[in-house]
Amino acid sequence: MIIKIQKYNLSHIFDRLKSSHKLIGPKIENNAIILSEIEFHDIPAGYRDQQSPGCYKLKQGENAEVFSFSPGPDSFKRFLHPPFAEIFRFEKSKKGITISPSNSDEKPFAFIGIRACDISAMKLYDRVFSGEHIRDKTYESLRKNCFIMAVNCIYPGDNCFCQSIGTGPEVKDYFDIVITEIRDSFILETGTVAGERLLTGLQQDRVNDNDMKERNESIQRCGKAMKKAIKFDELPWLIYRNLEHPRWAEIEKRDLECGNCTQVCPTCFCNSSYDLVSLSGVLKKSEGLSGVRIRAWDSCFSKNFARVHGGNFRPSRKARYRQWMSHKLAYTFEQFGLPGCVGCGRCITWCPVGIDITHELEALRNAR
Amino acid sequence: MHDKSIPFEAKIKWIKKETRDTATYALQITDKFVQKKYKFKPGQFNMLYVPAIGEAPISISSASSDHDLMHTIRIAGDVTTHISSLSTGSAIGIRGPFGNGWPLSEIKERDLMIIGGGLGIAPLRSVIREIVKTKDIKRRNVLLYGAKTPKDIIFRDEYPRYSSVFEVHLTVDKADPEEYWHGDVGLITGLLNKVSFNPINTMFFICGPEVMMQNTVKMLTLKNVPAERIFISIERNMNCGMGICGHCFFGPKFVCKNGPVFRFSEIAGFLWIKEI
Amino acid sequence: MNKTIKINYLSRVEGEGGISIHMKNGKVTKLNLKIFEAPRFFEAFLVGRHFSDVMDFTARICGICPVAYQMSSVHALEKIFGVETDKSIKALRRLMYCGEWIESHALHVYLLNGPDFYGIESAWAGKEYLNIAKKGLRLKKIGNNILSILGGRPIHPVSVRAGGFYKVPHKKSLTAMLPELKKAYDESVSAIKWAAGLPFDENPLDMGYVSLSHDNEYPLNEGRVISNNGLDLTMDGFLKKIQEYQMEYSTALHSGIKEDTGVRPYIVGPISRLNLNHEKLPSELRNIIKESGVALPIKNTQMGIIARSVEIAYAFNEAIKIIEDYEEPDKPFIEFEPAAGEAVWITEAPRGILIHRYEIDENGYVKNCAIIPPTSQNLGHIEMNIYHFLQNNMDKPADFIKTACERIIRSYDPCISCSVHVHIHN
Amino acid sequence: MKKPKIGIFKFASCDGCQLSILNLEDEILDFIELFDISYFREASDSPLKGQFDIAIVEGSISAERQRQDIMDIRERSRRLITIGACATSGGLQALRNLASLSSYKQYVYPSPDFIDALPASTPISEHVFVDYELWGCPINKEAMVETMVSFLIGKRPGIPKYSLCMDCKGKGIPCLLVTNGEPCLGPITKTGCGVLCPSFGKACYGCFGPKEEANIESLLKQFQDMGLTQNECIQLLDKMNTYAYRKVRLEGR
Ligand SMILES: Cc1cc2nc3c(=O)[nH]c(=O)nc-3n(C[C@H](O)[C@H](O)[C@H](O)COP(=O)(O)OP(=O)(O)OC[C@H]3O[C@@H](n4cnc5c(N)ncnc54)[C@H](O)[C@@H]3O)c2cc1C
Ligand code: SF4
Ligand code: SF4
Ligand code: SF4
Repeated sequence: MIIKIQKYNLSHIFDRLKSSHKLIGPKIENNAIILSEIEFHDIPAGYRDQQSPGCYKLKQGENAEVFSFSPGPDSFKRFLHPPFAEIFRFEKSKKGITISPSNSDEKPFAFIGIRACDISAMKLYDRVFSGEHIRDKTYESLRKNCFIMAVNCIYPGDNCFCQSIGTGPEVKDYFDIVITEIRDSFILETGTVAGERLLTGLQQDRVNDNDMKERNESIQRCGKAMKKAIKFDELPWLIYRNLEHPRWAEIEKRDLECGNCTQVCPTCFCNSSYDLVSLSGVLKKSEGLSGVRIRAWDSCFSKNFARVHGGNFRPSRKARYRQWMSHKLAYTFEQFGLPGCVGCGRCITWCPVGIDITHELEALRNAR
Repeated sequence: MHDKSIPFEAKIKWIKKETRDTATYALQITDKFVQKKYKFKPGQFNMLYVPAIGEAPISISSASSDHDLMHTIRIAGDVTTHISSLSTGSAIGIRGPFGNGWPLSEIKERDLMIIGGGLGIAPLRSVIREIVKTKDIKRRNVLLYGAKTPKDIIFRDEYPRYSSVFEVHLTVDKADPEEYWHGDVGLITGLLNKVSFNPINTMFFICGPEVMMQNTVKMLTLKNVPAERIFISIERNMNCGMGICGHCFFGPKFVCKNGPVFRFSEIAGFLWIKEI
Repeated sequence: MNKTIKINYLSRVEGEGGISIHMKNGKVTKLNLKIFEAPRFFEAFLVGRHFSDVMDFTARICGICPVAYQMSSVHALEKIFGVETDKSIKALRRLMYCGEWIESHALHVYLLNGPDFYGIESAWAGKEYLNIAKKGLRLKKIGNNILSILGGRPIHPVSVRAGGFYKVPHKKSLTAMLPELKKAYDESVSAIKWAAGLPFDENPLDMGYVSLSHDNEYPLNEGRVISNNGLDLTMDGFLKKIQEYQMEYSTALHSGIKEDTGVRPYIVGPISRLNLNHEKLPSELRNIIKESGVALPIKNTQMGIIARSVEIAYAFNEAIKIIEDYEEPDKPFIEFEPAAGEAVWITEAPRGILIHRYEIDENGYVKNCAIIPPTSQNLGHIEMNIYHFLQNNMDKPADFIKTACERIIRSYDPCISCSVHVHIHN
Repeated sequence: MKKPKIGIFKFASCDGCQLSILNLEDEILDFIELFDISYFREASDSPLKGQFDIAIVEGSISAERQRQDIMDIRERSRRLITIGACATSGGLQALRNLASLSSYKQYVYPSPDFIDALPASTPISEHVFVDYELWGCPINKEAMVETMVSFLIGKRPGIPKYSLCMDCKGKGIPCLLVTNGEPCLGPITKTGCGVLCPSFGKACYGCFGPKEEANIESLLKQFQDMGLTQNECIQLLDKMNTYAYRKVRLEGR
């Protein structure tokens, strides 16, 4: 179903969705667009962001469009793969071990304004956390019944390159509703029955061919306007050929290893689990113990990430950077059949020293 | 599908000391239902869990036809130290089985050479016992095993039994002056030089320290063994065991999910790359 | 008759100190309150630093009253730069100080000083006392919570800056505290009676009380310096009126009020504040004090525990008022240009007035600074107090004297770490 | 099982880290239940005697007397844990290591000769072997709990050594460095505080000391590109953990 609505009408959709879902969408906080639980008026309508490697500036928009901004540091990842999640509680006593899985019974999320790149990342997440062989309950319970209200980008961010990977700017599948902004209206397309149900009975206009033409053109224009690109068809071989390129040693000098790139990356999923016991969890009398098992975000940039008893598989910084970039641009295809880099440009913008994955890839091509 | 992120309980049935820092633990899964459903293949591993301390990936060292589920564990760090302090009847957590296991279907028509180094023999024992049980002697079965010193030989009392089905060759890096040793002395690669085999018709299952595997594979390749016939079991840091934590990457492979057993030809390009 | 009394290491006080006393023929021949806490030279390395570091640095002088350091320094800097903060910022700072008073006083009353009255060595040494200690911990925790909301953490909070705060809390997060604050207030009011009912030794002493005084509030961040001997000075004026001096046995400087005959010790802190400002307390608290049979002015320093208990209740009361009236400011801080200049500022730390003086150069870097913490102002007074006690108790057994001296010292809640960072300004 | 005996000791410091133990509030009673606090000057009268299972040490060594004491304490203790920036990296007072002691003494004291002070304020690990170091100015009380629990149950404390940024991102705080051009030390500083400063819109000033393998030079170069002077850059590092940051820089060379 394809319909056209007046822009303000979107707030009615919000109202409808609110009863069943937690609305997660863009909002301004501390001079950047983050994601949080929002109301309709929180959407930073008309804002534009200027991004360059290691730099992000939000500009109060003169733009007429509501969704004129591009993604900030946040993504759906914080919600579906929380930075800190309790997996289970345990209790150990003389008798044995009791494990009680932790469940949350919160409302499912509705992701408002999610872009094509992040949808691609979400597809990957679905394969990582609930693929053929594994079902991760923690992820699945959060992912279940999510509603996806996507937006087609009509302006690229300054560091975006989804066009060259083919992950954007158009949202092609995996959505309940996708919004495209044309002049004073939104074109809404539904991808699921849930999407259709949400729109039935809404005040709407007919969509004509001109509207669709405008829709397509503005998305195309956006794709063409992207300033960055990678040569996607050369991957993964370009990386495999150059695993011992001197460039890695050069990056090592600049790389802070702060992990910002992995944390903002919507496809980075790495994590570590550990047990947490408080003082009161040490039960002196019964010689028992109780506590929780936590899963927290981690990253291949942490030195302990590849640590084993008595050694470390990646002791040098250059190996850790190489691991990151290789995973993004090469390994993921083999692992999940999907690109590990969706071209959102976040790692470029949010790297404090502005290391640019597209430049580094170019540098690898060059002779040693 | 069972949620493999939640451990279930098992109790230690018996413990057998193998060497000064290694012991074999037989486990009995507490829940009857889980026990029945629990099936594994040789070469797979479990995540053993000591509550409040953590988890460690440990290969299953028994055969699926064995009565007990066994793990042979060497003290390395926090988790393994705590396991070593447990006694019969103690409870432990298990998640698993994980990993792919040894490709038993591929050895049907071929000879088999098993090469183990140190504790690397643990996941291989599973295959050995399976073959010994079935008395499959149509093919030639060879077992090469190397340990640091005679005292470090794991399953030392079991090799005489295996020799009914396997040609068993043991070697130690260094003979121990205190102990009578009549076997070989030297690296496993030296042993490999002494044993003849048909390079075209033999399958190789290898597990041991990474350098040992690298050198063994190098030598086999020099002896014209096709890369497709060599399988090695790789060790990496593991946290989840099921491909969602990212700790165990070996190039594009998840050791926990795509491995730990790899066909050499699949990973040849990565084996020599430093810090991969 | 000769008697030597030595306490090598004072316990249940903050920091490292001891005392050594010598008496001969009915006379005290030596009385050294030794402060051997290693000097940390704060004033020296503050020189050359940018003014924005000052709040973070001076906080590190004391982990128990970091807010006091931040308050004295931030006000001094704002005075130099001519920044006038708005009403809600002032209120928040006051609220922060309330948090610190609660936290610091509760620590002293229930964990450090309280055990003295029960004859035990620590707050967890006796089953009976444990419940009292628990109450103290509960109150202290609420004080810490206030600090955490406003500054991220109770020790060395991070939010204070010249011109205001880095970030101010939403009204919601403050009002969420109201129920527990009200409960704590009730509890702290009844604790005044408990404190007043503790057994005190007779040791009345006429003292020179010094504190800030403000026209319409119990003093915290603003006011003039007054005393019961008729002193009424501006902050600058007071700094000129005192003299600092070094004793051979102490890494902390002493100070006293300059008089024609020499320098006279004085006391700062809860007793002085209460004695000089009790009519600024809400009437409910004034009544409680009366009902509890506490005669003002308090003349026995052991009764400092009462004054602290009153101030805990006051701080809860004030915190509730501030939160109820709070309106979020438009901006968390006022922009300004740093300028060269110098200023003195004094605020009421839990232990008494804390004097900061800074000289800033035209680029905003510290040229000179002086910090006079309350404890070093009290040191002379403590010695005088002990001297007075010894004269009346010379014949008592050494152990008795020892315990009594330690209790006298502890009753000041001395903060020795603070006291060793002083800098002679004149 | 007998309760492990604990001693809590103080050297040159602000007392804040010891106070963090008393600030456990809800858990302090469990603490007392599980451990025998046999020496804790700040909170108890009991004298120093015997051996300790764990010595918890706050403060830096900055006087000869303290140098003697720490050796004594080490000899009496099975494990020694340092708490806080002072004990682990010399503290804010290590700033004086950069100047001459006599000039500092003169600046502060009219009769400098009475003052016993070593020429430098140094971390405990410069004097005796330290089993475990807890960073922070002040330490984080959860980390304290984790360390003590780890001791009780026999494991390595699970306290991360990676950058503050990792947790800053986890909290969803937009980076101050990238959005506002603030010189934030997050990328080279160990996490542990709970991301306090960035959550207040203030640049991290390094309470928890350098992260594992901090690449300080690269960040400073970025700061200089942003317009900071050399002196401003140095002053950013010269705070509570000056000694540790300087050491990393020297060793990096
Ligand atoms: C597939 C596979 C099969 C194996 N089979 C066997 C077997 O049959 N028998 C056997 O004895 N061993 C086996 N191992 C090796 C065994 O897993 C390790 O010896 C074991 O993990 C050691 O665990 P530990 O807790 O005792 O050691 P530790 O070194 O204390 O801990 C191991 C893990 O804890 C984490 N860790 C430790 N320290 C830190 C730190 N400071 N910061 C962050 N994280 C940290 C790391 O993730 C590390 O992997 C196998 C390994 C693999 C991968
Ligand atoms: S290995 Fe590194 S690049 Fe890959 S998902 Fe994990 S953190 Fe991201
Ligand atoms: S590290 Fe900081 S908080 Fe801890 S004692 Fe030192 S100055 Fe105080
Ligand atoms: S604000 Fe500071 S700590 Fe946070 S991500 Fe940026 S640089 Fe890192």
